[in-house]
Amino acid sequence: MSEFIIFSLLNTLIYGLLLFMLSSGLTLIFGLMNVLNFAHASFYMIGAYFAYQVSLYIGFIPALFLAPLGVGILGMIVERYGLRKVHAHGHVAELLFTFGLFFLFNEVVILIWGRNPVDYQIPGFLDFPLFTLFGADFSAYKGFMLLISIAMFIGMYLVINRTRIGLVIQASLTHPEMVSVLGHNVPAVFMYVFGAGAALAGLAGVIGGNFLVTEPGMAMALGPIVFVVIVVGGMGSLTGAFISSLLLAGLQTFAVGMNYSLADFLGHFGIQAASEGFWGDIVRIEIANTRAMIPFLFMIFMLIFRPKGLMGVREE
Amino acid sequence: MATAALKLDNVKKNFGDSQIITGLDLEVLQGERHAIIGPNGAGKSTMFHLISGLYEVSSGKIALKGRNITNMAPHKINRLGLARSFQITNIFPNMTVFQNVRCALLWTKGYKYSIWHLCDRLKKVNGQAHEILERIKLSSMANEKAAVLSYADQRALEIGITIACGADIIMLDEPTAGMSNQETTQAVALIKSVTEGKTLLIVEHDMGVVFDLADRISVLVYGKIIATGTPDEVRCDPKVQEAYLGKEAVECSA
Amino acid sequence: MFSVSNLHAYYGQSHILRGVEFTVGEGEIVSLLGRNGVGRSTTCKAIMGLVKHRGSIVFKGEEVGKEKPHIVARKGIGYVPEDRSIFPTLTVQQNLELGQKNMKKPGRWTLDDVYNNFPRLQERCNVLGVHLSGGEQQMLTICRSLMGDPDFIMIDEPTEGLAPQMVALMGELIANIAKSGISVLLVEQKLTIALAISHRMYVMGHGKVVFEGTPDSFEKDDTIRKEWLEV
Amino acid sequence: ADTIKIAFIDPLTGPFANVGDMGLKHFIFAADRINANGGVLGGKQLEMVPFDSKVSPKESLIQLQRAIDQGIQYVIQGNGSAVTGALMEAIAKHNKRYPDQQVLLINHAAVTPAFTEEKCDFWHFRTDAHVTMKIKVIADYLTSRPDIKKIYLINQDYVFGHSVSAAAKEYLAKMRPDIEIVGDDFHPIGKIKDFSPYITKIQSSGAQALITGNWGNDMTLLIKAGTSAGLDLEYYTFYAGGLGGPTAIGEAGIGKVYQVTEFNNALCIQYKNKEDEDRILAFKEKYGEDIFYLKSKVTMDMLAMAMDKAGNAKPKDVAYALEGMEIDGYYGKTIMRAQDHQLLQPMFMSRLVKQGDGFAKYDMENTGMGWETVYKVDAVDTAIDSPCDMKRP
Amino acid sequence: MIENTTMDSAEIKGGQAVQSGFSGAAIAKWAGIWLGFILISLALPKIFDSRFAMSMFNQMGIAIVFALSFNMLLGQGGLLSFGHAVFYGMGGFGAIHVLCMVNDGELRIYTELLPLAGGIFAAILGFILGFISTRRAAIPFALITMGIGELLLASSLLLPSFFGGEEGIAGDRWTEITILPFKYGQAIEVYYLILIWMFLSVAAMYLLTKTPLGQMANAVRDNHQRAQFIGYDPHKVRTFQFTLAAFFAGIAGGLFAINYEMVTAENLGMLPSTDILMMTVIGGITYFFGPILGAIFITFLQLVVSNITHAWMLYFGLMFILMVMWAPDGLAGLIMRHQPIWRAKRMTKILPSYLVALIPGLVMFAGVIVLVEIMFHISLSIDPESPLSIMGVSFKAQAFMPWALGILLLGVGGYLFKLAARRVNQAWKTVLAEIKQEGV
Ligand SMILES: Nc1ncnc2c1ncn2[C@@H]1O[C@H](COP(=O)(O)OP(=O)(O)OP(=O)(O)O)[C@@H](O)[C@H]1O
Ligand SMILES: Nc1ncnc2c1ncn2[C@@H]1O[C@H](COP(=O)(O)OP(=O)(O)OP(=O)(O)O)[C@@H](O)[C@H]1O
Ligand SMILES: CC(C)C[C@H](N)C(=O)O
Ligand SMILES: [Mg+2]
Ligand SMILES: [Mg+2]
Repeated sequence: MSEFIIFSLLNTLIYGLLLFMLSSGLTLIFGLMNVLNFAHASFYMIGAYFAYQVSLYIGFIPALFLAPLGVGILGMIVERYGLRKVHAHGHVAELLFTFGLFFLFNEVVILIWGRNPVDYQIPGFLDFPLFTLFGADFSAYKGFMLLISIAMFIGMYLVINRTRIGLVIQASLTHPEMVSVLGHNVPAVFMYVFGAGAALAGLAGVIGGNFLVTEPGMAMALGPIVFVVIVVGGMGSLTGAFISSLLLAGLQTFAVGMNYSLADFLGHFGIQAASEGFWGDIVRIEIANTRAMIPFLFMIFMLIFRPKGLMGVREE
Repeated sequence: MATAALKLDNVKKNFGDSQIITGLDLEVLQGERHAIIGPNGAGKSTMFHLISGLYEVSSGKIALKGRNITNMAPHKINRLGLARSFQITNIFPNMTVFQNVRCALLWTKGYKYSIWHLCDRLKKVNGQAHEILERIKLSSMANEKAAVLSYADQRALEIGITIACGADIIMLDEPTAGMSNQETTQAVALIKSVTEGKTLLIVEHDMGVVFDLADRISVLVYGKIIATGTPDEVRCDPKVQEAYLGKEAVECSA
Repeated sequence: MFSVSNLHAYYGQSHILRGVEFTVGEGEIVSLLGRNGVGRSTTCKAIMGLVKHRGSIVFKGEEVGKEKPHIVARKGIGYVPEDRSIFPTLTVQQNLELGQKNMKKPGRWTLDDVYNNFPRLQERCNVLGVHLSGGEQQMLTICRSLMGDPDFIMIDEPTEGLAPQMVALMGELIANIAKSGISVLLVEQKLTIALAISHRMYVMGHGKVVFEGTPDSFEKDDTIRKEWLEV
Repeated sequence: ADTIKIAFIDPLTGPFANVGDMGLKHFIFAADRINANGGVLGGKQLEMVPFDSKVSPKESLIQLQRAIDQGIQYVIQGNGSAVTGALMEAIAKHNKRYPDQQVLLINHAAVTPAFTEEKCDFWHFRTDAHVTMKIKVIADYLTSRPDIKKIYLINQDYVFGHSVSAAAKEYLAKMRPDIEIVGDDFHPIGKIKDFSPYITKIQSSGAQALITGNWGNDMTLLIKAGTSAGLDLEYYTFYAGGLGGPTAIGEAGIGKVYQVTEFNNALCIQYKNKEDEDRILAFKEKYGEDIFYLKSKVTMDMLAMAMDKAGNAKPKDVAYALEGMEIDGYYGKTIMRAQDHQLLQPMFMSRLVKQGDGFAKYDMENTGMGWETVYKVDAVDTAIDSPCDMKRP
Repeated sequence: MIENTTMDSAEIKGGQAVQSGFSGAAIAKWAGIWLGFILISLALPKIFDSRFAMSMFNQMGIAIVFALSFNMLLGQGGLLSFGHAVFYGMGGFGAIHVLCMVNDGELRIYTELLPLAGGIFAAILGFILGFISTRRAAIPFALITMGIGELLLASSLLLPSFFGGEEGIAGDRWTEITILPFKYGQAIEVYYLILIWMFLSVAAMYLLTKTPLGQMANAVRDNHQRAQFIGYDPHKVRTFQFTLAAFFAGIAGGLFAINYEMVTAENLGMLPSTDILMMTVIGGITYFFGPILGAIFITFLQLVVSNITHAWMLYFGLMFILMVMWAPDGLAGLIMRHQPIWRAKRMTKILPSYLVALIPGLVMFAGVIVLVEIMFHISLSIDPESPLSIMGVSFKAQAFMPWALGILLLGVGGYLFKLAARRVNQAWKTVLAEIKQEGV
């Protein structure tokens, strides 16, 4: 049992940090700019593919820098020539636009790299067990992921809290004209912030792509959950995102280990629960199988009863 | 004497630690035109929000025609016959001017959430809506989107929506703000006519308007009523002069 | 110092300004009058580059007609909109901070000056903009623009919603602003302070300037008032 | 010579695109060979028309509709029992309503037993050994592995996965009562990207081996997670040989990963079957990929023979012609059992080994690893009695 | 300002510009439109009688109802839902379960009434979920609905007795228990059934926009706070609107159940939800008939284009993005923009400029197609070496020429199109100016 708990904790840490890397960019784009950016997970995917491509030729380390850069530039282009135009039409339009992008990026990725997973491998020099617990390895790469995500957290924390960027964006959401009238170059700020957000997602892709699989489905797989992270953490709160990432990861990881069901529970009291039909299903649901539902339950309750999230700065 | 149209009884309101309304006692009589004046940030609008149910009171009691409405939901209060306007224009931007007014009529005319009636067929309602547009001089704009009206026209629409509710207690928060003297006089005339036989509670900074309209005036300073009385009494009250009217010269017959 | 000539502005297809011309001198207070809907606010917006417009706008001998709003602002033109445009999700303090163009070098107006002039704002400095009272918002929006240290400021409806003694105070403030060498374009409906403090005034009608003169010459001239201000 | 169109309804996009894509290549390859040898019914060509099922029953019905709208009367499908179930129902109804436009379904991989047992239907033929048959092979083999005492079951959460788990429990209880089943998990199909939580669970359960029917990425990711956590475990699979399997598993899987299939690329050496070796090479030559199925060839050959035997391409006649058909496969007799339309063919249990070991002349996906057959069962011995009593039109 | 109002971006948030008053002419006009609509749909199967056409029409009918119901939320209520398919799916399950009972002889219900069953089931659910989710609006609402959708989808595996797991629930619509003399074996019979339900629903939903509730839905969309002060409870308004939308979505689901005789959990997942979102937006949410256009247009593309090319998803994505960027109020918006010009009988003045733009437009499009198809063929076709054929011309994808050609077409077309676009703009300006002067 104790080993199960330790391993689960490690899994939680890794999965959680991956979630955080992915959502950190979104705290800028969704949390600050209020753009429900569906394409965010796509940037993550593209980051992974770029990294794969680059590392084919000049190795993983350059990829670590070039891929996010590329994605960032892509992000800026998207903002400059797409989002900016749509922004005027309001939130729904924006959201639809990013949604269309998500769609398009998926197709383009398939077009270029095909439908099958590409062979984006963990770099050899990080592919050795850092330490071994109860006969299972903790690879150096996981340690590496840990470092990167911590670095991301600190870096962003400084940027957001040491500059006025946050304020400018906040203000621009309600009165963009007024902000520009006060002498701030709103379009530029938005472009750079969006680019940065995309780049962060790209970085997450570089790190996560080879840890998991790099395939066209990867965006779809993680798309919704990152929104959950932001909402639960609280709009615009980096710390919130960090905490909720780990929280959700923990819930999901540990859930897998629990095969209890209502029936078992009732069993303790010698109650024979229905075993047939709808109610039968209900009582026989094992916690392990609710894994996929947990985050969304969490999000819904958050939105209804505590819309500002765990650490939220502003009411949504 | 009839029960007061509105009665505030030691109402308090604080936001976090800062107390904004520090014990309000106010009585507005049936059918009177009552004006609230006071320095900026005194709590006039807040008081409106409390009465109309937008904010919850921290303590105290509010009664509408003798009925306790403390912390009631705004729409419920409205249904009891209280309509208000807003200081910062608050209309339905993407609907036509006509629809703006018509919507305000629907509930009072008893159509509730009906899905059995077709608005365009409701002769009486549409008739009245047009009538109101006439009064606020927006007939020409009837089918424009409210969003494109000029600021002053939007203020007028604001009033239009408020009076359309057909309530017998009307609260207006700085209705003439942003109007030219000229329009102000028109607005005052309008307000006079539509509040005929109704109770009016109005916040204004334009003394001309206030003294012209009000039967009685209450002065609100830092969350307290410091004086209530007829225009003359109030005008001559030294407290009021230094607290509010400032050095605006006022000659007193007393 | 500042001059516009042959200024045209449009909303979509509707042609609002049809060749507005006027000038403002150094440290001068000039007010722009007119029936509402005539386009005074639009004039200000056009100058800031917020609405589609053409015509020449010269500031400190430099053509700024084509510039983007934030450039115009950086060149030293300030604008206080009639709807105040307080940033609702920011606190009073943050609102003011955003007014500042760069955190490094403070201009003629610092936070302290603002708070000294309007103690009320200091009391409320941590309240969100959305919660401010009408009057407080009015004070805030003006101070916010002053924080940007403009050489020329356009103020649209500054006295709206202010209590009488605040109105008087606002009058003094604007006068002081002018004395400190900042030129002012004042747009006011009710003429409560305009007549008192402005050096010259223009009256607009049909999207053009139809009268120019000093306050008293304007007071004398009823026909103008009748024709262009009243209905 | 005009052509006979055959709809191929399998995932061509989505998480299982690679599986469907691979299948399609196999069947086109088989069809081409038949066409090259003069086609069917004296010169008619067989044409494979791909449709994308997205492994979704709903989607596959839409695709079936499209196929029928194009006048197609033969459907080959296999990826996903859920899909097969839907198609069987739909086709049965359709054939009732449009007697002049009947459609025949040939299922090359969806191996939920029910389809040839209680749910069996005249319009459905299956050319792959079903779950119980495969599990029986595994259980048989395990009798020769007394060292294995604890087994973990992990499967996809749908009818197929459940049948694997059920069959495994039944047959292990029968043939190795001493084995303890230390876990029995189901996970959503095609959704899990990181299996480490499950691996952790398996790890702490102390299992020595696991049995899984997982396929596609669910299979590769499962084993990848396992090997990369470096846990010491034997994997008894249905589809480890499948696309990307060997690559994902890597060296760590050598000697640990088993599969039950009708084919592996060492057989042709072991049984000295030149013809099959040519087939392997030709496929590699054409698509640059390794061949995984024999059943694709068997399926197409039988279909072609049935058409010739029936003398026309009417699904009904062809179906009757197929019933009880026997051929001599590369590795033994192969029979289409008339009672339930279940194909009986030799099955092999093979283990992942270094290229060159034993008969592993050819490797997989250039990984330097190939297969070594550890256990063979002849067609007749794979047979399991079926409760099916079929209504024939 | 006409142009200004139709082009006004704010309208993406919705806002019917309903003229008040029912002039005789207006009635005649509407009657005309409806009648035409009905006649066409009745005639359709006579003109196109291929099975393919049949199944396409059936899907269109269903999509129309679904899309309109979605627009009750987005267009009229300003509520962007990412979980509207929940009610589509649940309606389907409601209907299919009833159908199963009928099949098992536990119940006798006319096949024609199944959609109603679906609608009611969905409405009940809609009321409950609506009550919860409409406590918030805008993005929180969007996320809540998304959450609910994902939640139900995930739970589908856990409740096989209701959702039937991955396989879903299947039934047999051929029940012999019918009002009309149909068996509903054949697609054509189903077509007429769908047709009837479609017209009932469309009419109902159209009239709903004009009822007090419909109007207040708009009001709440625009300014929920003010709505409170004219006596309405925004939460109630939204809840009712939501429930009604769910009801019609349920009917659509019921029709789906009849058409495919099987419903799976994916019917209520994120994908159908977003599909309908796209359809509706492309059709245009600002006008009532927008979603209808969208449903017809997209369904058509989905079926026809996907038959011609495998890259169609790509084209779809491209088109969607272009629409969102350049035509925020959708096809309907594009059409209605011309209304003033049409009224002023000035179409002749802009059509030429359109023609001028059309040609380079097509060239550019051709360029895109060539390139996309080539790439798709190379990276995704079973056998890249085999020749690729576009519009009859077949060639080797690896060759240099096609590439060059594609790029050339794209470049030249694009450049000319830019010029042409300017001309179109100019034409518009002048025409509108003219109209303004005459105050038409
Ligand atoms: N939600 C809130 N949170 C914190 N402070 C608030 C809130 N609402 C109002 N206030 C404060 O309460 C005080 C009174 O506000 P109110 O709007 O009632 O003033 P007012 O009398 O209407 O002034 P004005 O005449 O300028 O409109 C102001 O100082 C304002 O900052
Ligand atoms: N966003 C807009 N779209 C279309 N027309 C507008 C818009 N804003 C203003 N207008 C029109 O432009 C004209 C001038 O507006 P403006 O706000 O400049 O008037 P004004 O002189 O400032 O009067 P006031 O401020 O007292 O309303 C008005 O007729 C108004 O209807
Ligand atoms: C393609 C096969 C792996 C499908 C799987 N055997 C099933 O029955 O669902
Ligand atoms: Mg106020
Ligand atoms: Mg103005």
